[in-house]
Amino acid sequence: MLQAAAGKGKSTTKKTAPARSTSSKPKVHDRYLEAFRWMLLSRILEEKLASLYRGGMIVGGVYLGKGQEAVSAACGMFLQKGDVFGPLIRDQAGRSAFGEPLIDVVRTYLGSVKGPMRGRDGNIHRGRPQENQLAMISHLGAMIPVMVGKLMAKRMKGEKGFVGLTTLGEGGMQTGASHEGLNIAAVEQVPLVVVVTNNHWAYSTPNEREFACANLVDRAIGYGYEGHTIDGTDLNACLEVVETAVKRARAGRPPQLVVAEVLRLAGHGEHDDASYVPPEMKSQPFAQDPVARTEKFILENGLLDANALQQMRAEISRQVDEAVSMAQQEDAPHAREEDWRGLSTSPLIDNPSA
Amino acid sequence: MLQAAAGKGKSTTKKTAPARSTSSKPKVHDRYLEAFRWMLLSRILEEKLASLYRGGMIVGGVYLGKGQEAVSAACGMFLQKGDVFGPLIRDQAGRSAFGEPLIDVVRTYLGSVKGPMRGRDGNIHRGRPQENQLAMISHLGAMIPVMVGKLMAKRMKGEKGFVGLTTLGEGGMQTGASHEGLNIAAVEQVPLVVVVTNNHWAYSTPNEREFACANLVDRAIGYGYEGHTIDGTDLNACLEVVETAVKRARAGRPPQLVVAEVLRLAGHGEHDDASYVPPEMKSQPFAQDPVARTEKFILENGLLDANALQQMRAEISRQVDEAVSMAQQEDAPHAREEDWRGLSTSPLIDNPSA
Amino acid sequence: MSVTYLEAIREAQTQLLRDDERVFIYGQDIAGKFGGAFKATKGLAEKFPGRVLNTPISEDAMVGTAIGAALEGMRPIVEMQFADFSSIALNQILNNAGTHFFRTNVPVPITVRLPSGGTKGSGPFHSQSMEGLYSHYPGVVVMTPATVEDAYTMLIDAVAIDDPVIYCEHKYLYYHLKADALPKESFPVGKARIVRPGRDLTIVTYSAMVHEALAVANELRNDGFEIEVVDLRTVKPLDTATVLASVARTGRLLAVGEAFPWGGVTAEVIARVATEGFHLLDAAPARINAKDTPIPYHPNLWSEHRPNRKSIAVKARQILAE
Amino acid sequence: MSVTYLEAIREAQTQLLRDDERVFIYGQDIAGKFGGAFKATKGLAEKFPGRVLNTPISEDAMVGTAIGAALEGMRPIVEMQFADFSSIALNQILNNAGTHFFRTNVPVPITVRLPSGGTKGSGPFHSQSMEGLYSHYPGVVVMTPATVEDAYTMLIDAVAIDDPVIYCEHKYLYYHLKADALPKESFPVGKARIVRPGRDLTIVTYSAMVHEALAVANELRNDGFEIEVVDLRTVKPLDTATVLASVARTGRLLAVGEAFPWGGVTAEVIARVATEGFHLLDAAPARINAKDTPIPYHPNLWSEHRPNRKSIAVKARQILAE
Ligand SMILES: Cc1ncc(C[n+]2csc(CCOP(=O)(O)OP(=O)(O)O)c2C)c(N)n1
Ligand SMILES: Cc1ncc(C[n+]2csc(CCOP(=O)(O)OP(=O)(O)O)c2C)c(N)n1
Ligand SMILES: [Mg+2]
Ligand SMILES: [Mg+2]
Repeated sequence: MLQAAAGKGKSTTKKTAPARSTSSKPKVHDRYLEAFRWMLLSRILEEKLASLYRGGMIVGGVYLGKGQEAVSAACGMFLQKGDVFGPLIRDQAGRSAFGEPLIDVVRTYLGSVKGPMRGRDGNIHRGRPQENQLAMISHLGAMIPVMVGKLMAKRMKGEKGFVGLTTLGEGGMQTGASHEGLNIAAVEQVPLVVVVTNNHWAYSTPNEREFACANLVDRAIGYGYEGHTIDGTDLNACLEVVETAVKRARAGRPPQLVVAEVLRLAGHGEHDDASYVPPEMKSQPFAQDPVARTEKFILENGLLDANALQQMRAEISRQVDEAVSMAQQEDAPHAREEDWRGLSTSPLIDNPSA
Repeated sequence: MLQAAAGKGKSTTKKTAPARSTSSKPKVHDRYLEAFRWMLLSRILEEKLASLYRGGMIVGGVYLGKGQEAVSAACGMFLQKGDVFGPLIRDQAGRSAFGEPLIDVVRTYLGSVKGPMRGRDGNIHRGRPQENQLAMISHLGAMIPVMVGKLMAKRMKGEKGFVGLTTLGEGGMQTGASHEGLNIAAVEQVPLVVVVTNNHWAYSTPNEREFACANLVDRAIGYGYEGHTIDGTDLNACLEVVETAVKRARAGRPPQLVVAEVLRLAGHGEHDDASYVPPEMKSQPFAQDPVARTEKFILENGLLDANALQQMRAEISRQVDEAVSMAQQEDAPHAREEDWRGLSTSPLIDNPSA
Repeated sequence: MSVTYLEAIREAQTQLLRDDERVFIYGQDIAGKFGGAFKATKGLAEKFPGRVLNTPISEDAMVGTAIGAALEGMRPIVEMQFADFSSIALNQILNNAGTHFFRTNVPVPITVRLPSGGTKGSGPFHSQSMEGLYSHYPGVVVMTPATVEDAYTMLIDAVAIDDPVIYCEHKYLYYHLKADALPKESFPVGKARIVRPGRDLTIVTYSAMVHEALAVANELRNDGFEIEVVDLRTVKPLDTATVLASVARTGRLLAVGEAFPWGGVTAEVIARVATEGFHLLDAAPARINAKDTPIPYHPNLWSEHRPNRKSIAVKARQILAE
Repeated sequence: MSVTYLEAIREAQTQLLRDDERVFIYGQDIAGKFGGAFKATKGLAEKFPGRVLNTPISEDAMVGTAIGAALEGMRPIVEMQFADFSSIALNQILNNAGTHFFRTNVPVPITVRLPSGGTKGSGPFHSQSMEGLYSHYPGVVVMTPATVEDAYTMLIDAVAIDDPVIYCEHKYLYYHLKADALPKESFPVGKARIVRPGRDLTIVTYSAMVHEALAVANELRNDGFEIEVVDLRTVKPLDTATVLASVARTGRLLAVGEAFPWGGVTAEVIARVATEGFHLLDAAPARINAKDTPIPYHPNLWSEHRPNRKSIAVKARQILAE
C-alpha cells in the first residue's frame, strides 16, 4: 500500500507517530505536517491528472481542488474509524486523509476496470460506501440527507461516538436538496458537520447571483446549527475550527456548519479557463494559495527545512507516478464482460423486448 | 356584487370611506374595523362551509383558517391594484381582503361549473391568475418562485411601486421548493413579502419534528431578508407589522419575512378532529382566538357597540347564505361538455390511441 | 373476520417491525396517535417506539435519509403522504437509489410507499398514478398490488428485496376491498397472476383497474364471452411470459391502466406483445388509460377521466367483434 | 458558411431576444462572457443586457420563476445545464406548468431547454434523455430536434407556443452536425418528417438516433433494401398519422430511441401502430433503446449501452428477413 494513501488505519498511528519537527508543540506540529502532506499529495496528484487530461489520457472531466486543500485536508483528518465522510468534487485532500487509496483515484480517472466504480461511473463520483465514504451523485445537496440516514442508522444500531462530515460548495447551498437535508439533520439531531467552502464561484457564477446574505454562516441559526467561519487558506485555522466542530458534533451538540472562504485557483474543470474571474479578485486575502502559504509557514517556523520539503515532494511524486503507471497497464472495462445489471436481485431484472 | 366581497376595486374607496367609529384616530380604527370585517367574513363563511361539509354537500375537502384570520386579513389589506397575492390554504380572510368575490369561493366548494376553476380543480387551489391572485398547487413552497417570476416580469415591463405577498405554513418552510424560492427572490431583489404562519402544526406534526431553530424568523438573515415576528392573535400587531413589511418591500428594501405565531383552531381539514393537540397548548397565549380577541377589543374600546357588531354579523351571514343558495342552483360540470384539453394550443393536443 | 387492503398494509408493517429490527418507517404524520393521513401506521409508533418517525415536509430528504440508512444496513420504509408528492423525491429515487447498485455494487434496500390513484374529489395533486414515471428509469422495482392478499405479501416482499422498491398502493382500494384473512404464502415476486381464466380476450391490467376488468368480464360472460384477466402485480419487472401465454390462448389483448395515456404501463404491455407475440394476435390490441389532462376535481369529470367498467366494456366488445 | 446545431440554437435565441421583448433567458452560467456550459448563449448577455440572467443552482425555482414571468406576459426560456438536472424541476414542470391551463384556463408559455443525450465519458448524470418522463404527463409539448434546421426553427416555434414546451436538444449533435445555412421556413410544429423515403422498412426515431438510422439505411441499401426513416421531431404530440402512413407503405416497423427501454417513445410508437395500424404490419414490429441500467461512464461501456448503427442494422436485417 502506498504510504501517502495509508488512510483511516492511521487514526491510531496518528497519536503515536514520532514528532517530525523540533518544535516544542509536537502534537500540533505533527498534525500540521500531516495535513500538509495530504494537501501536497492532493496538489501533486491533481497536477498530474491535469497534465494527463491535457494529453487526452483521462476518461471524462477533471475537477481540481486547487485552493481548497487546507480546508479539505482538515475535513478528513478528524474523522475516525466508524465515522462517515461525504466528500464532493474538490475534496482530494480530504478523501486521501480519510483513507482513500491513491490507486483508487488514479484507476478511476484512467478508466481502469479495477477502479472502485469499475468504469460504470467516474472520477469525482467515486466512493467506497462500505468504508463509509459516500459515492456522490452529481445533483448538488443530494448527499446531505444520505449522510443523515447513515448517522440515524448508526444510532439505531446502538453505535456511539461517531460523527459524519459532509462538504458542499456555496453554490450547492442553494439547492432544495441541501435545505431539506440540513434541516432534517437538525430535526434528527444527528452528529453532523457540514463544511461549506465558498470558493466565490459556482462554475462561472459569482456569489452575488447565488445568495444575498452577508455570509453563508448566517444560515446556521435558522437551521439550529452552531456556525463557524474560517479563512480557508490558513491551515491552522482550518484544523482548529474543523477539529472543534467535529468534537462538538461528536459530543452531542447540534449539527455544525463551517463556512470557509477561499478562491477556486483553477477552472471549474480543466476544460474551463476561468477567464470570467476578475483579476482584482486574485489579490484578495481569500485568494491565497493554501499550499504555498502552508509551505512558507513550515519553512519560516522550521517545522521542516527546504531539503525535507523537497524530499516529501519527491516521495509523493514518485507514489503518484507509480500509481499512474500501474493503472495505465490495467484493462479498461469491456462491454462483453459487463453483465448490465441495474439491480442486485437477478430474478427481478426486467427484460423489455429489444 | 356582494358588498363584503367588493375586493381590490376598493383600494381607493378605502381611503375615502367614512369613519365607522367615533374614535379620534379614525384612520387607524377604520382599517381595524375593515380587517375585522374580513376576519368575520372568513369565520362565518368557513363555519358555513364546515357545516355544508358535515352535511355532505361539499366536493372535496374543507380546510379552515380558524385562528389565522388576523394575520391573513392583514396579508390582503395592504396590497393595491397591480400587487400580487399568493395565498395558501388558510387564507380566506386575506383572499377576501384582496378582492376575491365571495361567490367564487362558494361556487368552488359546491362544485358549480361557474366557479373559477370550472370543476377542474377545487377549493383551496382556486385562484385568479389574471387578477394577480395565484392559483396554488398542493406542493408546498412551489408558489414562491412563481411569485418571484411575476415580480421580475413586472420590473422588466417597467412597472413600478408594486409588491408581492405570499404566505406559507411553518411546515411548508421545510420544503426544498421554499428554500430555492426564498433564496432566488433575494438574489433577484424583488419586492416580496413572505408571511409564514406558525400555527404549531403541520397536519399532525408538531414544531419539534419540523425544524430545530428557536424561531423561523431566524431564517431571515441567512437569506438576506429583513425579519419580523408577530403575535398572530393580535390584529393591531398584524396590521402594523404587515403594513411595515409591505411598505419596506415596496420601497425597494430586501425581501421581508414575517413570522406570525398562532394555533390552528380547527383540524388540519374538517375530516380531522386534531385530537393530537395537547390540551395544555390550548391555553398558550398564541392559542387565543383572534376573532374573539378583536371583537372584545372593539367592544371595550367602543369602536362599535354590541348592536352594530350584531348587525355586521347578520349582514355577512346573509351575504354568505345568498351566495350559497345561488351556487347551489348552478349546474355541476358535465363530462360531455368538457373539452378535455390539457393544452391551449388545439393543434398540438396529442391523441394517443385508446 | 375480514381484513381491508389498508389493514393488510398496516399488518404487514406491524409484522415487519416486529420481526426485523432493521425496519423503520419514515414519513409525514405517520407517528403519534395519529398514524398517517390514511392510518396505515395507526398504533405502530406506540407499539414500536423510535421506529415510526414523523418527518418534516421534505420528500427529497425523506428518501435521501432512507438511502443512507439502507446503506448502513437498515430496511427503511418511506411513506409518501400522497404519491403525487413523490415528484419532490424523484431525483433521490431515480438518480440516487436507482443508480447506486450499478455504480458501486452496493444495493439500496429501501421501500417507498406511494398512496396512489384517484378517489372522488381529490383533484390533480392527490390522485396520480406514478408507476410509469418510476418504471421508465433503471434500478427500481415497481409494485402495484390489486388485492388485499397482495397488498400484504408484496409489502413484506418489498422490504426483503435488496433493491429499491416503489410500492404503489391504491387509495380507492384502502377501504373498499376486503378479504377473509391474510394469506400464509405469497405468490412469487415479479410474477403476474391470471385472476380469471378465459379464452376470448386477455385484459392485462393492475391495481384498482383489476376490479373494473373483472366486472367487465362478468358482464360480458352474459353475452357468452370468456375474458381472461391478468393482474400484472409488479409492473417493473413486467412479466412478459405470463402475458404472452395468455394472449397465446385468447388471441386478443386489451391493456388497461389508470395512469396518463402517453407511454406508461399499457404502452409497454402492448409494445411487448406486439414485438414478442405478434403472431399470437388475431386482432389489433387496444388500450385504455386516463385522459391526457390533469386529473379533474369534480366527481362528474373525474369519473369520465379515468377508465371505468363502461368504457372498458365498450372497448372489449369492439375487440371481440373484430 | 456553415452552421452547427449549437449555433442554430444560439442564433434562434439571438433572434428571439432581438424580435420579442417578452423573451428572456434564465439559467446557470449562461450570462457574462461565459455564455453557458455549452456556449448556447455566448455573447447574448452583452448584446441584450438584463435579459440573459444567471441563476443560483436552483432548478426548481428557475422553472417556478419562469412560470410566474410567463403568467405576467413574458416568454422565458430556461436553460438547464444538463437535462439530467431537470429532475429537480420536474415538479414545477409537470405539476405546475403542465396543469395550469387545464386548471385556470390561463396558459403558461415557457420553454425549457434540456441539453440531452449521451456523449463520451459523461456518465449516469450528464447523459440522460428525459423526453419519456415529460411526455407521460399531460400539459406539455416535448420537442426533440434532430437537425440543424429543426434546432433553429423549432426553438423559435417553441417560444411562440402558448403552452409549456420541453425542448430536448442533443449534446452530441451540438458540434457534430452542420448545415449550410439556416432555413427561412419551418416545417409545421408537431409534424413528423420523412427524412428518407423507402419501401421495405420504416424506422421511426428522433434526435441523434435519426443519424444512426440514416447510416443504417445507407448501409442496407447496398443489400437492396430501401428503408424509410421517419424523424418524429416532436414526441408529444406524436404524429401518428405520418407514422401510420409510412408503415402502410413498408409493412415493417422499427422504433429506435436513445432513452431507457421501459415505456418511453419507442413503446408509445409501437403501441400506436399496433393498435391503430395493426393490419398494416407484415411482420412483428421491433424497438431498440438504451439498456436498462444507468448510463455508464466509460466509453467502452457507453457505446454498447446506447443503440448504435451496428445494433440497429442487426435488428433491421432481422425484421427484413421475417
Ligand atoms: C442540481 C445541480 N444543478 C447543476 C449542477 C451542475 N454543476 C456542477 S458543479 C456546479 C457548480 C457548483 O458550484 P459550488 O457548489 O459552489 O461548488 P464548486 O464547484 O465551486 O466547488 C454546477 C452548477 C449540479 N451538479 N447539480
Ligand atoms: C410537498 C408536499 N408534501 C406534502 C403535502 C401534504 N400536506 C398538505 S398540508 C400539509 C401540512 C402543512 O403544514 P403547514 O405548512 O404548517 O401549513 P398548515 O396546514 O399548518 O397551515 C401537508 C403535509 C403537501 N401539500 N406538499
Ligand atoms: Mg463554489
Ligand atoms: Mg402549520
